[in-house]
Amino acid sequence: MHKDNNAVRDEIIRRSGVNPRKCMRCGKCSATCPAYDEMEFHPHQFVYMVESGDIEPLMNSKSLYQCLTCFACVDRCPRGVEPAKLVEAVRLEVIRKQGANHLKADDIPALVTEELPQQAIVSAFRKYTK
Amino acid sequence: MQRIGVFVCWCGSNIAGTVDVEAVSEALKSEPGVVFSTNYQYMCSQAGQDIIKNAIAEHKLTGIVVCSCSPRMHEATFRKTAAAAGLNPYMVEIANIREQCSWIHKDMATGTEKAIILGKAAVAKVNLNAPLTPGESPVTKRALVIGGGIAGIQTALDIADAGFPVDIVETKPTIGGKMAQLDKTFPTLDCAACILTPKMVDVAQHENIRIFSYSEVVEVGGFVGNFDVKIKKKARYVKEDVCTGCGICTEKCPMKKAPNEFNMGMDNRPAVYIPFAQAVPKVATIDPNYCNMLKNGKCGLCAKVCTAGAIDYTQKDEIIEEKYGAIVAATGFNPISMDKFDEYAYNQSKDVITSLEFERLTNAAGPTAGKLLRPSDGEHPHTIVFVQCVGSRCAACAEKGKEYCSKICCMYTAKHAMLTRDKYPDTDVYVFYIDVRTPGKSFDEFYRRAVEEYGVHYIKGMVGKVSPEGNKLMVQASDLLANKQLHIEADLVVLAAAIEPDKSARPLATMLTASMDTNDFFTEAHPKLRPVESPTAGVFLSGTCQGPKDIPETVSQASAAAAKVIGLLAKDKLTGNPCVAHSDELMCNGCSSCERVCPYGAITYVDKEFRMPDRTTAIRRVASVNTAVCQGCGACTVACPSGAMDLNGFKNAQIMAEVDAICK
Amino acid sequence: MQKVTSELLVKKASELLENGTVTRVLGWKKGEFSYDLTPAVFESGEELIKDFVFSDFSGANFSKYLIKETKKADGKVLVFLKPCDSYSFNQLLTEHRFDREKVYAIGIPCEGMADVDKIKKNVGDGIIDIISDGDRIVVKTLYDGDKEIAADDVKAERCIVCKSKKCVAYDELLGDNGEVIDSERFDEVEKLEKMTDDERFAFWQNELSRCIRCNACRDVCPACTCEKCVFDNPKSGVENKAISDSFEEKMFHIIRAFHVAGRCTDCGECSRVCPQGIPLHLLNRKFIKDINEFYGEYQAGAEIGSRAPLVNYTLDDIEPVDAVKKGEADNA
Amino acid sequence: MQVNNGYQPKIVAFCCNWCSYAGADLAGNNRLAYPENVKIIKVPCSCRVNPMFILRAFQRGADGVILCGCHPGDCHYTSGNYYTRRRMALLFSMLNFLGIEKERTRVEWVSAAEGAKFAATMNEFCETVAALGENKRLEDLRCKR
Amino acid sequence: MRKCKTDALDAVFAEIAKSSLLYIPTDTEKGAEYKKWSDGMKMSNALNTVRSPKDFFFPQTEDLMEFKVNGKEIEVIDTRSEKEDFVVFGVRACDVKSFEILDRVFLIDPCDSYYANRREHSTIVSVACTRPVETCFCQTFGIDAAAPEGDVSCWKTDSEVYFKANTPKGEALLAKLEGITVDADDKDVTAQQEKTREIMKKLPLAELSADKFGAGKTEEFFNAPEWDELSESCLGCGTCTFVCPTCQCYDIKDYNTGHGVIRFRCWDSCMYSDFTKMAHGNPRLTQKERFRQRFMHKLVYYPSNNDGLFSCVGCGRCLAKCPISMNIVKVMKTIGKSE
Repeated sequence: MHKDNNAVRDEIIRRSGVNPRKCMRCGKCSATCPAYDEMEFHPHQFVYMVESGDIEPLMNSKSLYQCLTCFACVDRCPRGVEPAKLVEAVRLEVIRKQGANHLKADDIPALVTEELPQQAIVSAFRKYTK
Repeated sequence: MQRIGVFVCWCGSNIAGTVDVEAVSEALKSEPGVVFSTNYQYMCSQAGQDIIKNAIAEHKLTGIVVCSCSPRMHEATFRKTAAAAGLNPYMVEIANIREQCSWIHKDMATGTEKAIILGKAAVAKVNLNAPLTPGESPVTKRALVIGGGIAGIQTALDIADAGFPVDIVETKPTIGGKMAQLDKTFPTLDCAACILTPKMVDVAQHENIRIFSYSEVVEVGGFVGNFDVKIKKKARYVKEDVCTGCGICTEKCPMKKAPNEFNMGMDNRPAVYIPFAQAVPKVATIDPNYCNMLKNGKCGLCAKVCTAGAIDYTQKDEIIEEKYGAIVAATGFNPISMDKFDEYAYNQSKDVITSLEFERLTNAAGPTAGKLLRPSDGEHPHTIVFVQCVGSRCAACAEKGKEYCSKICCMYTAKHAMLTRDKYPDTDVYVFYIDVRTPGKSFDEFYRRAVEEYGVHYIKGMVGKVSPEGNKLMVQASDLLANKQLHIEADLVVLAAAIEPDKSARPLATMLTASMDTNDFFTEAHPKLRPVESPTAGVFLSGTCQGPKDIPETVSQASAAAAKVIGLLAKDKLTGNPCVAHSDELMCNGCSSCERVCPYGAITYVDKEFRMPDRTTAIRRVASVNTAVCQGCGACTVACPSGAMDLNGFKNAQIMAEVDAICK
Repeated sequence: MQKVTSELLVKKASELLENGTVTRVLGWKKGEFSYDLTPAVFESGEELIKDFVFSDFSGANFSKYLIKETKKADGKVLVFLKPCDSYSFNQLLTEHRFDREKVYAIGIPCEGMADVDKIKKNVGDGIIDIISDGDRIVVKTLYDGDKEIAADDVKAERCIVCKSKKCVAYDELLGDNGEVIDSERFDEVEKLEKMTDDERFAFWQNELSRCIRCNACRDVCPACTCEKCVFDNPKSGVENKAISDSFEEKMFHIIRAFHVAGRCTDCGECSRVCPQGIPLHLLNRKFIKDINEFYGEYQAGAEIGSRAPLVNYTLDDIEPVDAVKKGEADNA
Repeated sequence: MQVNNGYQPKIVAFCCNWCSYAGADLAGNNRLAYPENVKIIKVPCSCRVNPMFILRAFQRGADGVILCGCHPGDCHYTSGNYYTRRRMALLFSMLNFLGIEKERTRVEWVSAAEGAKFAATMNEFCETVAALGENKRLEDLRCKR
Repeated sequence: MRKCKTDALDAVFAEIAKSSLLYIPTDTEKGAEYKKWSDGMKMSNALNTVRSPKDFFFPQTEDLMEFKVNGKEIEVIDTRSEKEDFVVFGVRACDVKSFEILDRVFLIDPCDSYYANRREHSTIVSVACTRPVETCFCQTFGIDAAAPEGDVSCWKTDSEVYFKANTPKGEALLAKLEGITVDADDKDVTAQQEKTREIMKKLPLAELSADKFGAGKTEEFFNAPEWDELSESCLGCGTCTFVCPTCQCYDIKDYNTGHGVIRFRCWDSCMYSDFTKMAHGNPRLTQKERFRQRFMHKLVYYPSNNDGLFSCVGCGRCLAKCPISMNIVKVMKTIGKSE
């Protein structure tokens, strides 16, 4: 397992407040998921992959956006793992990564012109400085 | 002032090798209270013990200190020696100068110095010792077994066979418990009734056993060997000693709409009923919630048809008081409620049932006479889905279900699946599992047979949702190994509901001052070494009230509990440990702190009249320790802020004297 | 300024005496000056009218007096309970220290008590009279005439960080019941926790070295109701009367705080009565803070019969070594 | 054990009868050395140890006090050590609050099988206390005359 | 009479400290306290100290002797330390009077040599009050706050400090200060005294009289029914006793150190339940009896044995410090009125 993966994993765990180690691999989340068939990675895999730091494939997978955030898995998980919150945390990871590639918060002031609406500046900060 | 003798043992060279024993006995001579001090090669030998005995007599010793090996080795020996010389055995203290001194130090000077300090500490303690006499209490030679399931039955039979009278208290109208409701038993597939009912008959016929059915324990007082118990015999409106169990009343009763508990409510029974054919006692009971006569005085048919004249509508609850020497809790279990598990549609469809209901459905004496028929339409189900771990192994934060593994579900589900496939080979049987847990003799073989010989589909995964559609149940589940979501059109879904202790256990534990864990299972005195005893002396545990277990385990524990009870009842008198807590009533303020930390319920409160400083009298609430129950842990002594509670043999003053001697 | 007046309480008490509900009344009795009220037992309406006072100086907590008073005679005792007193009342009932049947309790709202030492500091010496007027206090002085100060400026420390305006025990309530307050009462404890060991030691050494072992803190404490205190009992082995070489007073205050840990309702009487001004309540609050952090929020006396944290446990309680570390981590 | 200038730390170890005292015996049986500075006082259960005993030890000249009991869940009396754990967590935190070095007090769970752990614990505890030096903050000068 | 500028007080302290220890009241966060003078320490302007100065002669705890045990031998060791000369500066009139009350207990035969030793080595410099407060009632016991006694009496005006020696010890002290002080008339002092006495008359407790009490009044007051209500709320703590400058009761106890025994004495309070506990028990079993003892002692028993001198100096400490605000003034008013 790569060290960087651990850093990303820890960040996702911190952000989501989910402890994937609580999972007992019963698969009830996947059993309960209404979007299962659309997904490449299913909810139980999601939990397992975050636990093992295998996050890159998740970030690149469309599965991330096929989760309806219906929270059925959160409701029914007998261990209180809350898979949907992990999905959301990985989504945020993607957003932030993209943000970093695209523009750094520090770069913004230089780009600010008088014509630029205030709101745009605020939302840029909001987006890129999470 | 004590007259103390000090006896320093060489233990051959074990002690003398690194401790100058001569110097130790010399140094201790000048300690306060010491009038005699000597050393000898082997204090524990006959000759060594004679030295002690002679010195006790010659120097009129009131206490002795033996500087030797660990008290765990020879404290008992030297106490006996002292007793033989007429000295109270609790006037003996051991200074451990072998294990905790000579064996761990290499240098003679170091070892000697430490041995002297350890000796001084022991002398300081003996100076404050007082003779102690173990308390004695008589034993009532009768046992009470609470719960009449297989656990209670086995315990009662074993105790009764040993010649002691036993009473069984059972809340239901019959004994038999859960086992009576089962169809077959794993892994041998014996018919449950075939092996249980003979035992029930044995109980009924045993001269040493009394059965209080339809009764409950309402009050427990006293302590080990001397419990005072009040039992409420609920009115069953039938004279037990007159009823012949012929069953005519149950046939004639016009009110037949009461849900039949024995069949898990899957059919109905009359208001006057006998739970099942082999019930013990085989006596009818009138259910006051359904009987028209009792509700509004209209009917009375059963009384008319009863040739024995056993019906008595005026019967009242009756309180029976009895004394017991030992109490066995055997309160058993129940499946948990499925209310919090909406996803399985248990409350929406009659065809989603629990495993215990399935037992009744397959039982020849059940509502379908043993034919496996769907509760909704009486059709034969062709696809059956079994779901494991329903409510077991749930994290506490999930706020439903239980954290523990219910232990029996894997095996009974394998049994159900196998029997179904055996009787109805045209049925598809799916079992969804998280893990299959089969530790036990012939258990895994049994499970493998279900898979390999009977073709049960075991799927690693869980059912997420059951939706009734028409007369079908749409089961959505995961197959983790195939990494697929499955959609199965099932006719019947069977839930392996977690088991939980019976609701009566908690109030009973309070009455018994027996401790419970957070799941309301009784706590054992020691999880490994005393698994059938409660920490409360004289209270024993049998069966699932202590934790989930199957029938063979339950029976083993039942017999083990019986053996413990027999051991207790065989004694004429109980000798206590004299190192028990005692409360100085003049200082006690009755705050209840000690009572709350006592693991044995040994502390009670009494209102006593005291002379107040102003020469008036006042009633004060003070703690009183039952020395027969106290085990001498000392938790109460620290909980007590006023120091009213102290521990014999380890008094505050004694321990502080040791501290002082060591820190000097 | 208190919202309920002496007159109202006197009227209430007189009625209850008259109709036989109670036979005596525990109340604050007028003193020489306006601030030196003494707890007293009143037996008639006349006595009440003459001497009963409820003011900003009615700080004394009567709960402990009930132990003695309820045993004295038949009939009920009327007691007025300010919100903080009511917690002590419940705690004493939890510990079976008096017979609830012999008490008629009236819950009264409290706007916080004044600290006469603070007034003296504010206006100087020679106080002839103190008149409360809304949120202002007028002090008549010997040397500087009338001085007006804000009531809030001279509020007792314990009232500034009042934990609850809610009466948790009463037979009858005058006015509306208040709420439990999320106060900043642990700030001082936290400040100490953030110090180094050496600083903390120096702080307490300085404070405790002033102790004169008068036992006022213990004797006023509603949790200290032992028939005989270990420190008064020669048989206990720790009895001591003296301050000596800086150990005995530490022993006394540590053990006293430990004995009331989980039972102390944080009424603050100990610090109020200390003639040497030692902030003893900080010891108790440290225990309360630790208990809250280690074992979950617990307020002694909030309900009758609750199980105090030291006579309770869970299977996964914090280990002592981690408990001490936790205090440290918070410092960082 | 001797640290600079012949300073010998005094250590009092309260051991419960059922686990830790037996653990100490086992250390002896296996000849596992630990400093002679440690003197053991046997108590039936760690819950018998009153905070007053600990303060008393410091008053009388102890430099460190350690409590040993059965592991949580293994108490001979089922719950004694749970009470110990709470009491000592609060007491030690309070001592620390008063500025008394937290390393001077300790609770360690030692089973009857853990002779090696007992010896190792005592070695380590002694070293820690020796490094702190003499107990000055809870001393009673009268006892040092 | 001698005087110096107020500014010169530091020099006065420095001069005194050259030849003896010097204690002055100084302000702390928790009120004024006597402290050993060191350079730069300022004298408090507070009316009085929180603790009374009785500690100088009758400390709260004091070792009397020590026993060493060697085997079965016992050695007795005298632990008394020779006292250095010391000066207590700034004692108020009431507290100065308290020393006389203590002397009458400790110095009569058999003389308490520990106490006597300290008295002999002490010089008391009193200071007159100018701003008495509401709790003051020294005048009830005939004490003039404007004219304090002591080895040296001293008056502080706005700009100057006046000294008058009353005893040879005082003269010796003033002699040492000759270089700093100059001769003075008593004009300013008299003016200050008159002003102070006027204020005294206006104090709330100015009318309080002890006339009804005194020697031989035991019968009159012992069975007064008022004792019940007065003592009702007494907590039985020792605050009043320990802040009182005249309370002189003590207990002698042995402390086993492990190496020997230290015999020490420490303050005791008649309010404590084990006060004067003897083999047979305790002579005063209820708080009422203990409470009554304290006030009867101050107002009746002590005067009976000491030429009518009351054992209270009206310093007002107990009025300020009693947790329940019960005090000798309330007792005198209640009990006195009943007759």
